[in-house]
Amino acid sequence: MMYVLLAFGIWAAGWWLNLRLSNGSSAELTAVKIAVPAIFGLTIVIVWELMVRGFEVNPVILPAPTSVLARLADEGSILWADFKQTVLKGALVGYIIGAIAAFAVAILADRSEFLTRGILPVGGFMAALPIVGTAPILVKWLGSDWESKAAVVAVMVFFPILVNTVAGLKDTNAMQRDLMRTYAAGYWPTLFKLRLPSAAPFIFNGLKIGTTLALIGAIVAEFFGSPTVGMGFRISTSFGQLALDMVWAEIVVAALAGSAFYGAMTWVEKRVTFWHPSQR
Amino acid sequence: MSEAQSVIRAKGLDLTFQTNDGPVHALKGVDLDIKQGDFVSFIGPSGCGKTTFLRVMADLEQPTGGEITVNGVTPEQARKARAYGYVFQAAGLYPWRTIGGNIRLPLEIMGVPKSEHAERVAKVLELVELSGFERKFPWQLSGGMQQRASIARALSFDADILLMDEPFGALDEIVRDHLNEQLLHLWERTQKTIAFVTHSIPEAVYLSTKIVVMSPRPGRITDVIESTLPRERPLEIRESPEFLAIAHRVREGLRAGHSDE
Amino acid sequence: MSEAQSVIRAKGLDLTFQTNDGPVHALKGVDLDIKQGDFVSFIGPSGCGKTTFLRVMADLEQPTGGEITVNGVTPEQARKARAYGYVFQAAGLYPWRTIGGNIRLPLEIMGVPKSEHAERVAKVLELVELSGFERKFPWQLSGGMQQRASIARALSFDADILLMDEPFGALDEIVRDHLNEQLLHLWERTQKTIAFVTHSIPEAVYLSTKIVVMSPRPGRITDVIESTLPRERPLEIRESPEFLAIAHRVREGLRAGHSDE
Amino acid sequence: DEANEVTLQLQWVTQSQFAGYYVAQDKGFYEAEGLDVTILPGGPDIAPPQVLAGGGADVMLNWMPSALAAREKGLPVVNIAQPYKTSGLMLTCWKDSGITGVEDFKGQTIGVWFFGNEYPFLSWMSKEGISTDGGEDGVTVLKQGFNVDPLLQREAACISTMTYNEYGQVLDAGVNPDELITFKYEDQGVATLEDGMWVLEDNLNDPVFVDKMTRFVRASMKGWKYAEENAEEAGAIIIENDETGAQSEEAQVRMMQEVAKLTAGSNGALAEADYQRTVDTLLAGGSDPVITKQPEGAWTSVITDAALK
Amino acid sequence: MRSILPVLTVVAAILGIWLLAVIPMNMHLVADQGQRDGLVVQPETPAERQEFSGLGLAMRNPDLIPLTYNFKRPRLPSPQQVAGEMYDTIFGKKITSKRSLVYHGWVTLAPTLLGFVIGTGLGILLAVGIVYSRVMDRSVMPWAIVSQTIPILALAPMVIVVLGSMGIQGLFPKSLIAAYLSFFPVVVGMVKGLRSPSGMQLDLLRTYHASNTQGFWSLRLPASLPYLFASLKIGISASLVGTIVAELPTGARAGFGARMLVGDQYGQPLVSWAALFAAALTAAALVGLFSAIERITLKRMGMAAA
Ligand SMILES: Nc1ncnc2c1ncn2[C@@H]1O[C@H](COP(=O)(O)OP(=O)(O)OP(=O)(O)O)[C@@H](O)[C@H]1O
Ligand SMILES: Nc1ncnc2c1ncn2[C@@H]1O[C@H](COP(=O)(O)OP(=O)(O)OP(=O)(O)O)[C@@H](O)[C@H]1O
Ligand SMILES: Cc1ncc(C[n+]2csc(CCO)c2C)c(N)n1
Ligand SMILES: [Mg+2]
Ligand SMILES: [Mg+2]
Repeated sequence: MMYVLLAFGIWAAGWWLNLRLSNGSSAELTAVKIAVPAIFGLTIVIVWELMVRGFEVNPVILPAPTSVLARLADEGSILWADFKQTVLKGALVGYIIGAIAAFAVAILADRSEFLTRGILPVGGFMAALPIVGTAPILVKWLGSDWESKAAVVAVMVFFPILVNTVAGLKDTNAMQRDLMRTYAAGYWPTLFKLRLPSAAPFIFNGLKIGTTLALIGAIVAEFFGSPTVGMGFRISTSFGQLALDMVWAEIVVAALAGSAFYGAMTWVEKRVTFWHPSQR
Repeated sequence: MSEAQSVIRAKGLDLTFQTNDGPVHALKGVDLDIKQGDFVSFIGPSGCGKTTFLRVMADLEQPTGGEITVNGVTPEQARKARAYGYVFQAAGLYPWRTIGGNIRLPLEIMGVPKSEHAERVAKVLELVELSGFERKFPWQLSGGMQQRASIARALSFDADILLMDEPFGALDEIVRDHLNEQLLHLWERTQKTIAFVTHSIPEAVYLSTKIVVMSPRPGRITDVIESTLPRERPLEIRESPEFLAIAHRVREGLRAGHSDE
Repeated sequence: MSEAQSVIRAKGLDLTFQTNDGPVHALKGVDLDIKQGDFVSFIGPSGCGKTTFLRVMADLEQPTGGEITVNGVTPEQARKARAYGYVFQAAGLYPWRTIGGNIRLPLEIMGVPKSEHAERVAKVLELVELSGFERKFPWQLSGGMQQRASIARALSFDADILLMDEPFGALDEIVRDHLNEQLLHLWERTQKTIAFVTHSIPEAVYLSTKIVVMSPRPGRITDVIESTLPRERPLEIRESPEFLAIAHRVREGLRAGHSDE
Repeated sequence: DEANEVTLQLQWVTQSQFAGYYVAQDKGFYEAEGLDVTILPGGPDIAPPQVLAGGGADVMLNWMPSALAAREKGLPVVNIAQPYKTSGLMLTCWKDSGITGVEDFKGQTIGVWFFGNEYPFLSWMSKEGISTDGGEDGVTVLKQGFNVDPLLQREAACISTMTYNEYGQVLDAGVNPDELITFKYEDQGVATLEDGMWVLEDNLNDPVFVDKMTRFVRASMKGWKYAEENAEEAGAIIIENDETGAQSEEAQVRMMQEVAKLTAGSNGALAEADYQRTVDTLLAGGSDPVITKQPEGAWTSVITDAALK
Repeated sequence: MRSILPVLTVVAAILGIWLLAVIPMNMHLVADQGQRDGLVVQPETPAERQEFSGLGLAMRNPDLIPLTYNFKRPRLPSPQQVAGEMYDTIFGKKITSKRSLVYHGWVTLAPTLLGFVIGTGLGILLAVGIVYSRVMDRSVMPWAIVSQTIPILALAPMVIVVLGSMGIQGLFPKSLIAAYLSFFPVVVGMVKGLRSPSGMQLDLLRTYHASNTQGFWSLRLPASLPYLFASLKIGISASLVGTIVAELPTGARAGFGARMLVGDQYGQPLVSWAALFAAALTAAALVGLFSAIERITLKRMGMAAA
């Protein structure tokens, strides 16, 4: 009971602190902008810890954050190996293949209205194929190692990037296009000097959606066959062994990697589309 | 007529847009002859076809009837020969390029040797009084400066014809006065042929050697006024009786065109 | 001075925006007194603080120094008392409401009884000559008509003060002339106090009883010109010597403010 | 009501592997004991011990290695009955891979089920002294999905199969039995007990629960014995209970016939010798044993004693 | 309507590629089977055949090619096999039958819709909170993004056990997973939408001294509708994927997810492929439905033609 009360207390305190911070005079400082979500996250973790202790939750159902932390600290080399297998091989390679394929198809589709009209709905249909159905097929075709994971990821990220790129390529206004026409510019100069740059904000939108999909795809695909390494393998195996602290340690790594990937893409976006009003 | 050469010559020009609400006669039976070195303004109420006419000259729109030549050839051939620079109503600079980068854009596309770029950019920036802003991005400049940069962009490849569609429409009167003065200087110095669309009577009168008054539905030319003002025009000329007389004639022409709505 | 009441009174008004590039003095030491029934125009180059001043009157911006009262109370109290109607540069009609629906919007928000809505909408639509367009959506109207609808919206709840920020900036000259005429009629009939921002010298001179010339960096008032024109003003008055004299004075005032850039 | 309601968590989807329970349900054996039984099918991501711990089921089916490991993890589960006497687990290999005996596994790729089902394999390899980390002298282990494709596609030389299920599927795919060579865990002396009934230790202090389980085990065993003798009917009952509608009756009847061979030797009571062999195998796990010490109180004969009286 | 011909063209192209791919994809299996059935196959042993690509094998055994289109356990089923299976299970069975895809479609659809309603509701509430409260904006938004990096398939079993321990079973756990996947696009879209009114539109309401509530109903909500619809279309298909994912750890009983799993496990690729396509068709139908509602609503609001 003590723990539960304490949990409520901490929750209230965290919220109050955040209220003060975000409505206070220093609200615009970068440090505060980082502190507010950090406090929010920390509150959740502490409340979780206290709840687990207070209600004596069985660790095979929900482990305490401290034991997850201990796993993170102890199993560094396993986590790193899994990270390399799943993120650096499966997710990243798949992401790059998917993105390149999406650009290629987008540019192809963009050359004719007819193709665009045909490819987008069909692409949408493909994107609706659920991963639990496609992953076993791709594992069957490409084997259990990371290649099939990369393929699953490529399939998953393909559509959001395609749609956004196609939309972006259409985004130039008539005046910008007419300007190119007055220069008697051909297709490729127009593409590289006008349409791709102006499509960049859209493309990054697709690329950012892709980052979280890539990680999830790579992990989930490992459920359907994998070598004995990888984050999805570890999650499923540890879960079967009721080592839930290890499962959560992998989930934390996944969330960190996903957020870092997303953050990195946001950073690149800021650098590349610095000119867009949303970035100024 | 014999001395100066015809640069743009339209004969019975027609253009009908097919829209969902039926055909729109944007241009009907338009005849016009623009000579080398002319500064021609087009004025008229909204929808009278000023933009359309300019776009036909630029081969951005295909006429549905009549004839038009630019530099003696079809507009398409002229466009491919990069015979003109076009300035749009909004500056339309590419926001991801610096001012210098924007001005270099046509040079890159037209394959002007890299070695000449710097010099040309510097020259046109000076013409529009923007030296020193080469490395700024468009949004770091005021609206008037952006518009001047877009004029510099149209000048950079040194076409003989300048087509300008309400280039100063979005600017305030003071800045506009100033740009008008500069444009006149530029025109005098470079001897370019300029076709200029505007909504402002004083602007049209102040700038032009020839004012074309247009009227809508169908879009047509209702009056062509040859200016009697000297080429040398201080801003004060706008308060002279001669200026006011021309302005009055333009206003009358406009009102006549408007009344049949 | 004793007869007409002060409606807006500013004394030493200051407003500084804190931006990433340092502070911007949008208004500095602004003094002004607007009387009941005045038609006051604000003119000046871009960035001189016209909009900011109007927004301060409307309590959309907080001054950082000095004093201002609207109807004798603070702008906030005046806003809460719904003392004014505000017309923005663009019509800004809500696209998902019909013209009638847009005009009803303030009535709904202010809790005007439903039973009065129809009558009021009809009345203001007639004032701006848009009767019959009540059920159209904004995009079915031309730009000029939309702008009139937005004026009708500001009139519907019958506030005594009308604040208008370049309401006709986006329209062509002919339509603009027409709306100017109508606005004058409306002002005469309703005896409202109007504060009107514009970039156009003829517009300012044609409409106003008082012209406030402003200058930027810092934003301040450089001249206040009381118009000697009669209240009754046909469009032709714009070619009268008296009109041109006032216009000249405004232009001079503007140029003076501009030169120190 | 509480005293007569039983929820059973299976460890896989509805199939003849669990025929005894479905038959008992269908034939009214549970009803006759006054029980109201709910059977929860499993799936690839269901860990029956966790469901038990969360209170989602009263009794679970589990392989003994997995259950004992859970016990060491701090989840006190106790075996109350063991309808499967012999293990049905085996490795099925392509003959043309050159494998003739266990020593030939070196350098090969082998498919293994994880999710708590990897323990028997790991124990076996450690007993043989074969590394499972790949390389020339070890085997490369593949986490096997839910189908036999790794073998059919020749991604692996061997895969894990159950005598009653996956092996049949390999044959169904058209493979001739003499193209294959199989290694039954039973024959290798590394057999571990499968598909026992397990409950939470605490519950056994509750006489009402014990009574309920006694009746449950009695009825379930009746179901098992009926199923063994009536494979056709059992297969049909499974098909009736399969909500996916994707199973074929023929396959389920065949599965029942195979399963019958494994359950035949058991009346439900756990034989201590089998238990001890399982524990010893698991403890022998070399550097990475599945369990580290002799489990205490991991099974009880209280229920079966009462049920079989 | 104008899209029909282009779509058909692209579909035809894909079918063409698919038809061609069937040959090399299935060739090895067909060759193995052919040999067992006593046909003459080049080269003669499976191990030797592994040296060849599917295409190479097809060239050496052209007479086996037709067999690749009708193989019982194909790696890649032929389009006509999938179509046949779908036809059988959609039209050929009573819709109450466990063998009917319509039945399984409903099993999947019900939690999808419930989850979608929950997710959308939560998403909208969260978006409103984020737009109106700075603390919410600052503290919740980053975590909403992080939440999407968590592999749900890994979490789903635990969620289901926890819910099960609270006695919640059946439809609801699946719906919860579906809701988890659909709330995010709705939050993102609605935050964008609710913030889409321009400064001028907001200022207008300020000059009327409108309350927050009035501002919400008269401006922010209507302005956000186009964004809402865009999010709903993403959300509904995410919701469907969520349900299908959740169908494995809830005890793969019925529904598209269970069909895919069981089809895969028992060597019936056609069952899996048919369920897979049926799921995508369902998603497409749901998205189509929302597009239609969107068109009608926006048209009524006078926004479609703008
Ligand atoms: N692409 C088009 N399709 C259909 N109608 C068009 C198109 N472009 C212009 N029009 C119509 O043609 C007529 C002339 O248009 P144009 O833009 O040339 O007028 P304008 O004189 O430039 O007007 P403004 O002063 O408003 O710029 C108008 O009625 C316009 O609606
Ligand atoms: N919200 C703001 N934050 C920072 N600076 C602002 C803000 N609003 C206006 N300014 C600055 O204050 C100055 C005055 O702006 P204001 O909009 O009042 O000018 P204006 O006279 O209305 O110009 P225009 O004719 O272009 O509308 C300008 O320098 C402008 O950049
Ligand atoms: C994820 C997962 N993988 C393997 C098994 C092991 N298993 C236990 S019974 C059974 C069925 C055999 O036909 C299988 C495969 C499992 N339960 N879950
Ligand atoms: Mg135009
Ligand atoms: Mg302004």
